[in-house]
Amino acid sequence: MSSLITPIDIASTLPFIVLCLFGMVVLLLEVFQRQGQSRSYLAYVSAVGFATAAFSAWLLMGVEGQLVFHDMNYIDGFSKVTALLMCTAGAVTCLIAPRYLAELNADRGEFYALILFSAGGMIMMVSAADFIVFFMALELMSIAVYALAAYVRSSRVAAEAGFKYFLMGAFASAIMLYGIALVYGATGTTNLAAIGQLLSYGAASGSVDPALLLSKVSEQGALAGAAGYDTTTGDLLMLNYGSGTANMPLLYLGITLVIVSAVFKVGAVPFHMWLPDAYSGAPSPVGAFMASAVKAAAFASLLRLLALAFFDYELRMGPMGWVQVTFFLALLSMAIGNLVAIAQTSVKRMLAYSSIAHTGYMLVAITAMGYGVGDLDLGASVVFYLFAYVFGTVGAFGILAYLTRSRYYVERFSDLNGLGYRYPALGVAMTLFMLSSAGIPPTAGFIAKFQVFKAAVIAYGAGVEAGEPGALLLLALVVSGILFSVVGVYYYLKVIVHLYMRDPVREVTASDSGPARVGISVCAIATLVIGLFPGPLLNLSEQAMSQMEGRHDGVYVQYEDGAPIEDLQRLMREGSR
Amino acid sequence: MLSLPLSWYLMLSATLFVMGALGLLLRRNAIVAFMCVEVMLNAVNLTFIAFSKYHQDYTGQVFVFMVIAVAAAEAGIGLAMIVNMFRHKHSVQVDEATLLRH
Amino acid sequence: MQDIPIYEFTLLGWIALLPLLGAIFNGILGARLPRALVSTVAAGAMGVAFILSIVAVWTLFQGRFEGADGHTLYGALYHNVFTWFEVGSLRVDFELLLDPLSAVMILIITGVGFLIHVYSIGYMEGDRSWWRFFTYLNFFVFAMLMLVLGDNLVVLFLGWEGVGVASYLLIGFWYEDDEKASAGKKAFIVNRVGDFAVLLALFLLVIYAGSLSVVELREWASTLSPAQVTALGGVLTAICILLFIGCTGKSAQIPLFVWLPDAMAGPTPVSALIHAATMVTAGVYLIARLNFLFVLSPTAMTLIAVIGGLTAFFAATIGVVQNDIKKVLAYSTVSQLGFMFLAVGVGSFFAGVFHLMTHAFFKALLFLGAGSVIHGMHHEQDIRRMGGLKDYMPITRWTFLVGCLAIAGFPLFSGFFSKDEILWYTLANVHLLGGVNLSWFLWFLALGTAFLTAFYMFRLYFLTFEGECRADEKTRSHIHESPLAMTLPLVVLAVLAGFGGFVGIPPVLGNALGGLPNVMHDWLYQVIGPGEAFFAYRFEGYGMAWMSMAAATASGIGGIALAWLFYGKPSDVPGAMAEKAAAVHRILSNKYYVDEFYAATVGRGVTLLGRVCHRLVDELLIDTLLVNGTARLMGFLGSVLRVVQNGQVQRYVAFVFLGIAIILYLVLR
Amino acid sequence: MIDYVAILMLGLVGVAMCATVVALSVLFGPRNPSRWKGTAYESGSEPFGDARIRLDVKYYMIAISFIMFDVEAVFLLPWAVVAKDYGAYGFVVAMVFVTILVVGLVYEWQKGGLEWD
Repeated sequence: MSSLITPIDIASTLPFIVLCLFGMVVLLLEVFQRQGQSRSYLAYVSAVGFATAAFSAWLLMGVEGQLVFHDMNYIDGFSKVTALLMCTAGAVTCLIAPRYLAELNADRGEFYALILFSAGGMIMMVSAADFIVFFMALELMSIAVYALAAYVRSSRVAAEAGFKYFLMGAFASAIMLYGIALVYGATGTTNLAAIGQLLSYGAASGSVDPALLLSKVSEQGALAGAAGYDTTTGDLLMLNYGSGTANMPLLYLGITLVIVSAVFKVGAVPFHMWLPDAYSGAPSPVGAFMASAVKAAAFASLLRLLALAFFDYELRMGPMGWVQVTFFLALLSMAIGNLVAIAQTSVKRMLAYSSIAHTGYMLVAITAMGYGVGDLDLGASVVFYLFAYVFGTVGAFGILAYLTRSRYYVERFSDLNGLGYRYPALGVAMTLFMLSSAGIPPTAGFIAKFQVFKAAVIAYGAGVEAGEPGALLLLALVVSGILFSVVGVYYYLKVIVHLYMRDPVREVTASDSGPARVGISVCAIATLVIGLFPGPLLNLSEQAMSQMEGRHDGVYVQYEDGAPIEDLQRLMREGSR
Repeated sequence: MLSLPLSWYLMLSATLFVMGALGLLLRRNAIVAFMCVEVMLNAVNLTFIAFSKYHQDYTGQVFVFMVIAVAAAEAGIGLAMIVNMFRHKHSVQVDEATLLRH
Repeated sequence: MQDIPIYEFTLLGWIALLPLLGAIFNGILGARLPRALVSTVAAGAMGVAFILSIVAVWTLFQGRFEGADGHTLYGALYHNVFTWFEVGSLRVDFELLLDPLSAVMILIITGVGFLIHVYSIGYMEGDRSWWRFFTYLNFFVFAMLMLVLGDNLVVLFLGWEGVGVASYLLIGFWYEDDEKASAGKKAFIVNRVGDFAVLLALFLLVIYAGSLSVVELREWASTLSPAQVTALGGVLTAICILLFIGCTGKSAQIPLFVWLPDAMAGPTPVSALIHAATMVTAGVYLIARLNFLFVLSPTAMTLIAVIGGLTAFFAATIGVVQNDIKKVLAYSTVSQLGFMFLAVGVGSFFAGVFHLMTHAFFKALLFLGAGSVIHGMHHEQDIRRMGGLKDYMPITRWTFLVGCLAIAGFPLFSGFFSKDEILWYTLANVHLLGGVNLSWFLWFLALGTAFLTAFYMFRLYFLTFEGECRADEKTRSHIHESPLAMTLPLVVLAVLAGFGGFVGIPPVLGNALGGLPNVMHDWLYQVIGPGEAFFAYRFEGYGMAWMSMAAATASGIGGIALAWLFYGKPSDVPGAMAEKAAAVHRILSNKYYVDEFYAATVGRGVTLLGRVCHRLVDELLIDTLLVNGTARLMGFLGSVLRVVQNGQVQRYVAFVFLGIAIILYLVLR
Repeated sequence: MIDYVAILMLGLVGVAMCATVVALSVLFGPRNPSRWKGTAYESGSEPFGDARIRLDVKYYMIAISFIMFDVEAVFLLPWAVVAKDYGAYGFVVAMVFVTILVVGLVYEWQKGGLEWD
């Protein structure tokens, strides 16, 4: 039967399957072990799980990109690389967790199970080829993280953080669903690539004979769903491709809602307000996981969405395009994130706001990616930034967790006073993470910022050549970005000042936990090594972008005469000028 | 067998969606606010089914199944969250949860 | 011009690596090791690095050959450590390059650096965290070497940031004192403001030149046709000005010079090494390094010259009214840096680098001398409470005197040659946009600066070493000459400051003395020749050159004379010892009388000007508005914005709605 | 019109039967009243007081686990419809699905989520 699951399907989703299996195993181990025994060995079990998943993802590197599970899922460079990223973040989280949980006597196995499940959701989400899978995976990730946020039952703050995070998250996913529904209504399919094709057809046909176009549309096997509509029902201005997407208000409403809720997940201003509460209220390891893996997954899926479904010129640069939206979001995020971070007294909240600022920098790259003719390869800078950012963030949160003892949280700046001398290695590591976040060479953060801003500048150059409107705004965005990163130096420096240039106000003794030390040192070394030898990682992120299947800018639809889709887009562009 | 035009369904679902959103914005009781989110989800389901019928395409209805399952899961976690918060501050008033701020 | 041969030379890596190893060693183990070992490792690493640099430069010198245009060329040595990163077309090699220019720099850095390490052994004796000091110092030298050796501008930028971090750590070295810690922070943040401009310039270079390697950039610039240059005019000017903004931060020029005086909070050896000899000259080095780029933009050149001239003058006026021995030197450093920028601005990159070198000698000498005084006076820094030290610390006194003569441009001392070169090219150049009038203006400005420099330096000298000691009994009883570890570097530097100038005998003199060559210029020609060849200079013959030299000398000596008039009056009358009371009274009245006279004459104007500059420009504009103002504003905005986050979920939801509404308006309008 | 007569008849017969039964019990039934018999029957619990009584948290717990396992029917039902066409393959797939559910059930059971007290 045609719809049987083939071995390649199973193989290509191996990382996901491995993680879920390990999750279930951990659950069962948890419940069949007597109460009161230490669960910390589960940390190693789940670390092994992540290692296995990462290994299987690495094994798949050979497999060429393709659609699997009946066009529901992609196995391609992008999904593999991002899977590696998630697994690293998850593994480090599991390593820094156990001692912390023991200190807060919350040493239960569910923690690791939830981490595993949520990481599985992320991997599924970034490899989704269809809105259905995308949504399911998103929820799998989110729901597990909601539970994690409120994981420490004894903490009021954690309970509140979990509740707020959950309520906002559920709200966001409702919005995303509504957007998906409207897009589905406009196109008649939930397949990302198919949506991309149909929308550009719709936009293109402003200057191409609709009849010809419809025949093309109905040719596409993946678009069988769309073949059912009839152009005569004009009661909704959505499906009459004859006049371009320009008059499809509901479609644009849908796209906007989808993008908004995706941006909500990455925590861009003004959709950021849940983020500081969630990060600072949740237990530090969970904060590390949310700030690193969850945000990375959200950004990766945002890239995937934009690249596959909404990358048509009209949708990006048109009067209703999303580039202007990301532009303002980037500006706001950099401004608010950096400014409010200055005013914080809690390191955790400072990190939360600084992660908002990082969102802003990455949105700069996404704006550059969508600007003008649109160069998806510029998205590679985002992937690279994610790597640099994940190591820095997990490390910083990990150090906070490492310092936290039962009934004494290390959260305020003053708690770090003088620790640089007390624990030299720890001090050096924290300094590295802060320098990296501030984007000072020779750390990973510097290369990352360099890449992001370079992408924007390149897009500016291309835009000037193509005579696009408002190219100068892009340059202004870069300038303000660099200025705000200068502002950012101030509060990152504050941490170093407290580490080395203040005398301790109270006795802080680190919980010397072996695995945590391993995890933190991994992050520190990675931060430095990526800063010194970024070459391999740069190539990897370039691969991730260039090997993304179903990219809208690729030539994936041929006419009988072999003219690629680009012609349509060019025609349409000229038509729209 | 008379069939209503698509726009009627969309009007209804949009109304439901906005009502749910407003409820989430205005109701102070955590459980009610959460039920409002469920209302929004069901409004979306209605949209999906309407479009699915309009396109004579079953994807929309499959999606609705998924949404129902997810809604159930969210109901579970949400109730758990609310119970957990109730344990701590013996109230389920949303606006009283302001330990985390600024 | 013909392309320059490049030879692989692995030793370069070690020159840079040794200080780093020293820093790592001391940073990890220093706290547990005996002081002697720590200092030996630190200074030893520097010593070996210095020897290696000499070897490297010698090797470079051996490779000399006759260039096509009859000049001697030396080629360059390089060592590719590894490829840092490679993105598409842009490839960044972590490559070290040694050509005549960077040769001069590494000799200064490792040489003066070594002396200052030795000096620090004496100066920092008994400091609590001695190992930390040497760790930072070694790390600084490493970063500085990265800056001057890096062939790729990204590597240069790495060093650029590194020295910033090191100077931040060293200024805030005595962090128990909040004021000092914040001085460090100020320095770092002001520098970051300049750095962002440099980053922008790098991006623009990536776009338009497609490379960041100095060698490749040079080829690119040399292949540009005049038409292309005019086409790229705006971009080139933008790049140059952005780079120059970075320089104003790092090299303390208007408007970003404010951090340097505060930087004196650091230990004196640090001020000598970082804030006089090496780091602050990075800006001049950058411009000399990229001269082929700057000459393409007369606008930028003019701007640099004007800013340099103004900085030189105003900083000098401020220096006149300072009473803290280190503050005086700090402002004089700013002023001398202004001189260098004036030089490169008027297209004489040679004069800029030459003055950079001589300044490194005599200013390091002066700072170390001041350090020796402070050491001897038990951390007294106010010159009004010094005086008569020449009896207590003769070595310091004589060496300090040499330094003063050098900086004052007293004939045949090093400062004389370099300063004369600068004045001459300022007068002779014709390419400034302001034309001849601007040249004359800058020349007079520089002349005035030379006068003021001589004046305040000898004011400092007389008040410190001559006359009666105005320190209280207790202090006076303890004043002593510094240990050998400190005096030895002083002597060595004094020799350099005294005779260092003869490597750059100006043509006018060389011609008069029977064709003595300008060694320095020939040595640097390979790097800066093409840049200088870009411009024509007026005044055939040597007439005006003699005039300029005479004027410079006159102004220098005039300044010295005036200072002597005001402060050098022999107030140590023999009978002073006999009746102390009368002596003290006479001294007081003398001072009073001097101040009266001083105030009545030029003094008032200068003082006023200095005060105005100091208060207005430095304290009000820069300190209050730019630095603290900005910081406060940011903090204020932050604390306002965070209030929005009142912890109520429903407000969050409301904000989401607001956002969606605005976006929908944007999208669907 | 005649059709409605039947309905009318039906109604009448119904009323008549009810009346007969009540009448018989009134005539022959034994009578010994007590105040407990006088109370209304409301599935065991007291029908009086505020309708918004605060429920025990346990109710929510049960509600949660009920929802979780109840909804899975949504997926099993369509499968059941086409189970024949897919045969063994479909069976295996469904069993994987069910196994995952069972893991969840086992977990809850062991955690004691199913005990009332």
